Amino acid sequence: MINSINSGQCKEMILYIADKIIESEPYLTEIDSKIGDGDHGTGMKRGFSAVKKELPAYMPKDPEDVLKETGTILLDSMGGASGVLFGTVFISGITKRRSKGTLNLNDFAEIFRTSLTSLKQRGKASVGDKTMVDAYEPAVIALEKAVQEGKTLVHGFSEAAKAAQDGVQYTKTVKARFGRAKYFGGKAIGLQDAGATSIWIIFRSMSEWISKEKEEAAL
Amino acid sequence: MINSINSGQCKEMILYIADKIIESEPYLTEIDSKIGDGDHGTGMKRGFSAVKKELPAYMPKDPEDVLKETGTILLDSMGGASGVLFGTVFISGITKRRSKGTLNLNDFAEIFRTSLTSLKQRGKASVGDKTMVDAYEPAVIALEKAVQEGKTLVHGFSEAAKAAQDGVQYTKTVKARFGRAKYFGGKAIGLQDAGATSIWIIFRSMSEWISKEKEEAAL
Amino acid sequence: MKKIINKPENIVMEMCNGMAMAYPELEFIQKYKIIKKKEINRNKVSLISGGGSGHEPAHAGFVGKGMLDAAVCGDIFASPSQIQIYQAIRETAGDKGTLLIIKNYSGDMMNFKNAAHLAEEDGIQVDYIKVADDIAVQDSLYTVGRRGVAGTVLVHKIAGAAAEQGKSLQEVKAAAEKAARNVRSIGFALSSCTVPAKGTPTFEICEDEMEYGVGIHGEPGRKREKVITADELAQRMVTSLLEDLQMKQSPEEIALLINGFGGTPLQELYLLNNAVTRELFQRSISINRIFVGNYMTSIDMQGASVSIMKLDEQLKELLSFESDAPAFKADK
Amino acid sequence: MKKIINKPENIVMEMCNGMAMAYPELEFIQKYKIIKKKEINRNKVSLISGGGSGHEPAHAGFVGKGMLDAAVCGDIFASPSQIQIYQAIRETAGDKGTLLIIKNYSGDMMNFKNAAHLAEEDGIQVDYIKVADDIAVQDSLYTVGRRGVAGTVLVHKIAGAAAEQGKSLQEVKAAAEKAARNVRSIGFALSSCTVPAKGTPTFEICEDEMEYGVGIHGEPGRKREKVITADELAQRMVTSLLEDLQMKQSPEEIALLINGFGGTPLQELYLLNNAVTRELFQRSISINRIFVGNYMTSIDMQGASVSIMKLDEQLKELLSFESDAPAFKADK
Ligand SMILES: Nc1ncnc2c1ncn2[C@@H]1O[C@H](COP(=O)(O)OP(=O)(O)O)[C@@H](O)[C@H]1O
Ligand SMILES: Nc1ncnc2c1ncn2[C@@H]1O[C@H](COP(=O)(O)OP(=O)(O)O)[C@@H](O)[C@H]1O
Ligand SMILES: [Mg+2]
Ligand SMILES: [Mg+2]
Ligand SMILES: [Mg+2]
Ligand SMILES: [Mg+2]
Repeated sequence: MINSINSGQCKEMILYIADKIIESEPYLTEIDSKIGDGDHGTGMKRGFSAVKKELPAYMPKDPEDVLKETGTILLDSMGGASGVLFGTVFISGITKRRSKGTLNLNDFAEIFRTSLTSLKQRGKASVGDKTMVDAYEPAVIALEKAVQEGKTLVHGFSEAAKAAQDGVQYTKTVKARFGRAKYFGGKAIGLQDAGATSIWIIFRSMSEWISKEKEEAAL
Repeated sequence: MINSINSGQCKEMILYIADKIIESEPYLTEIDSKIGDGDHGTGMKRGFSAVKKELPAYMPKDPEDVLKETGTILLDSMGGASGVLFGTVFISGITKRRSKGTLNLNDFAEIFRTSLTSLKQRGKASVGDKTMVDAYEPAVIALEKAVQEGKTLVHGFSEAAKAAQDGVQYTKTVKARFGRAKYFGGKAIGLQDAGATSIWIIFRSMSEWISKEKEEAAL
Repeated sequence: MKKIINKPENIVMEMCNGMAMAYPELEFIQKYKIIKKKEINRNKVSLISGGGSGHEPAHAGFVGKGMLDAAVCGDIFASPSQIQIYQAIRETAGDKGTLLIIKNYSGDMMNFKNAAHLAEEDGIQVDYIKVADDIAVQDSLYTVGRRGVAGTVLVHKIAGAAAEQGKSLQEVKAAAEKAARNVRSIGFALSSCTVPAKGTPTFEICEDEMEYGVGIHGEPGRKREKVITADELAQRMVTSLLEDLQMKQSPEEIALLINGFGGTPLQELYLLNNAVTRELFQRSISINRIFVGNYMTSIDMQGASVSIMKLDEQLKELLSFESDAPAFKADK
Repeated sequence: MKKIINKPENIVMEMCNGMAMAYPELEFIQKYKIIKKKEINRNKVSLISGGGSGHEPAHAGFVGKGMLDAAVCGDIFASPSQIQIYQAIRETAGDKGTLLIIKNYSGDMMNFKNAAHLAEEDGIQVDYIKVADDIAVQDSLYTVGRRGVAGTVLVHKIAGAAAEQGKSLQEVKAAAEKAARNVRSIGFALSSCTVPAKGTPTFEICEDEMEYGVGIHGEPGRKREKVITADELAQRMVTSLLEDLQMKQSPEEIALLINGFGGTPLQELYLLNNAVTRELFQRSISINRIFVGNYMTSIDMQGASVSIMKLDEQLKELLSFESDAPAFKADK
């Protein structure tokens, strides 16, 4: 049973996320077509396809390096606001850390809390604005709660994935800030946010990969 | 009972035509909207409004002068192919004539035959092409027949108006040449030609004016 | 019908006035709807074109140094009257005579020719040339013979350069005729134009259809068919144009005009240019100059046309002459 | 969706390539979707702009003498990535530093600023200015603060002229900032754009409605309302713009930009210009220069925007400086 991951595992985990995001392209496209401009799926796919292409050959010193490289690839390949935002998710929690060589639940909670703060500063969005923040903030809180309660890595990410999923559901209940709701008025209600959905897929994938790795480790 | 008209009468007759064409603008617009580009009514109205404005002050030497001036005003104010074509109707029969000071049925037949020939040369259309020629040619033939049969001016124009009306009906039965029918295919059948309708209104108005004048002369 | 207008009947007047406001070097003579250069150079052949409105920037946007001296504006899709054209001839007449450049449409041909006769009676030397570059159809709704379309703009350019060089009327006419003889165009529509007076589309077209070979008044083309890709369009258009020009894998140079019909954005015109130039390169045809934009529109129609002009040394030289009309600025 | 395209995902690449084909003075760096001048003048401040594609000719059409040195092209309606912009900075860097001109959108601001930091780490002197000229809304779908729209083109012109004159980075930035501070825009849409990736219109709009204050990505404006006449539109837009510029019956001079959104023909833009200039004259405001055309489009959206820039002597001088970009040719 793994309670921390090293740089090789981190690479594998990210590549697993990449597969899941790429698979979800049509789903994300559909969601963004309903309330946005329909390009979120192709943007995420472009970003994580670049990750799949470039990350395998990358030689990280530590798992933090893997996250940073992932963010950089997203930043460079996705474009748009979401390129920066998803890049931020992976990069901004890393920049001021000194690595221990592995990441445990507490490390992940710290990293994602820092990047969440950064994301909110950059994008100026808070919970309730119908953005990825609605999924990301609850996921981070779930990680922190699991740390406090002394839970395992597996448990922590499973809770975070659930919290992100609830966050996606929550985006259905709110109108968008920044005027997006204007076109949709009441119709925005019932529609979920594309960026939040991607965050959920990311956390769900991390949770899946960790529990799979756990099983394998337990063999 | 008048059997010929002088220049003053000719002016009044033309102004009567002008009123009738102007009145018919919505009708002509509707027809041209169904199978053309919808501008025939406004074009004819523009032309004959100019006639109403400019002809009254014009001092003709003879009735031929009136027709020529009318055609010139149409030519100058209408624009488009139809400006030239309707200008031709009034001008081209005149250019090589020496006036007798009045116009009888034979004169009208000669004038309109000449302008018909000119019109067909210029526009390259023949009967059956779903153009104004389909109304104009039968009207001219009716005038000529009335001359041959020694009929009165009133009778001649009444026959010509009827023939023009039949010509309009005939345009409903043919497809347009010059590709116009392409869009309409079978749908062109049943729709009448706008220019032919104008020719009919012109002959009907001349007929009406002449028989009114006859009544007044008979008082 | 949704348009930025006041009343349909005032469009041409307000539009011409708006043009003259934007370009202080142009003058708008309201009475005859003539747009002319403010300062006429009397020592060169005067050039006049025009026709129905609805093809903006044609032709008023091509009035300027190295192009036209005046454009005569008819009603939407209706030739100007002979008197308008006659007045334009008078207003711009210089010492070297006047050349009229006429797109082949019945109304235009009749009115321009009549105007030429009227002006000749005043002692002005006037000649004309006819442009009939559209290979789509032979006779058409408004023409005997081929229609005159976007290729006319390149003819303006060639004639304008020749005139600017101080050539005689005969020489300018010869250059313009050579240009007209060597240019071919073909277009397609994805949507119909809407003539403001009518207020509804000129033709119906399904969501997956195009009109291949459409005219610039929304006249029928060769065929109503399913929409195809930009690459397929380019392949077909280039093939037909070169065939009609009898150019096959030749080392000759051409000028290329990718023309939008008014409702199609530049994005798609550039993309079409990419496809068309690739087709030409595959056939080893070298391109001397490319123009991409809205030059000869059909009100708000979506679609585009491709024009190819075969060049010899003279045409190349004239094409690269400076021009400074609002809608056609070219450097030496 | 009917467009002249091959596959939606290839539009930007094919379009940029088609642009580079049309203008031999431009070079297209495929890998980073950069359109730049073939020859960079290293003795002047380099100017870079860009943003999402779909606004053609913006910004690639404004690359040329007296305007930009490079334009960085993102996907349709999506900012280019920081690495694209960083590469553009590197490719065009000269001895006098680089100024980035950014339309105020979250994605653009973040990516351009990041790129500036990356380039600074390489020792390149980079600064940026933000254009936020759209008075329609404060915060919006994609922005914090006002959106940057068509006024950006006039900022390019001013900055381009200042750079061409050999001014320092600080001076060019000051001129560009002055331009940005003095320009305001407002637009309206008669139809929605259709983003190719989505394939259906971004918003629904009834046959008798317009979106007043619309953004250049089809973002909501101030109000969905009934279509009004060109004269009424002009009256409203001019009033709001002058109010926001705090200009009332003043003797100040302005520059005017009538910008089409891509699906509206020139005919209507000229007509709108007629209405707008009349409104301005009624308020005794004198117009130094007018630009009418498609400058900052929203793919195929029907509609237009009006931009007014208040001019002082310096801005007037810079505005009348020669520029030779494909989509912005101005003589001295
Ligand atoms: N300012 C912001 N802060 C946080 N998230 C944002 C912000 N703006 C957009 N997003 C997220 O980005 C998603 C849209 O991404 P995408 O479709 O790729 O970009 P765009 O909106 O530019 O088309 C939204 O669903 C939202 O979750
Ligand atoms: N070549 C021609 N010969 C004779 N009549 C013609 C010809 N072309 C058009 N017409 C007539 O002109 C009419 C159309 O006139 P109008 O609508 O004013 O002009 P346009 O067709 O240019 O819009 C047609 O209905 C037809 O009768
Ligand atoms: Mg999106
Ligand atoms: Mg008509
Ligand atoms: Mg017409
Ligand atoms: Mg987007």
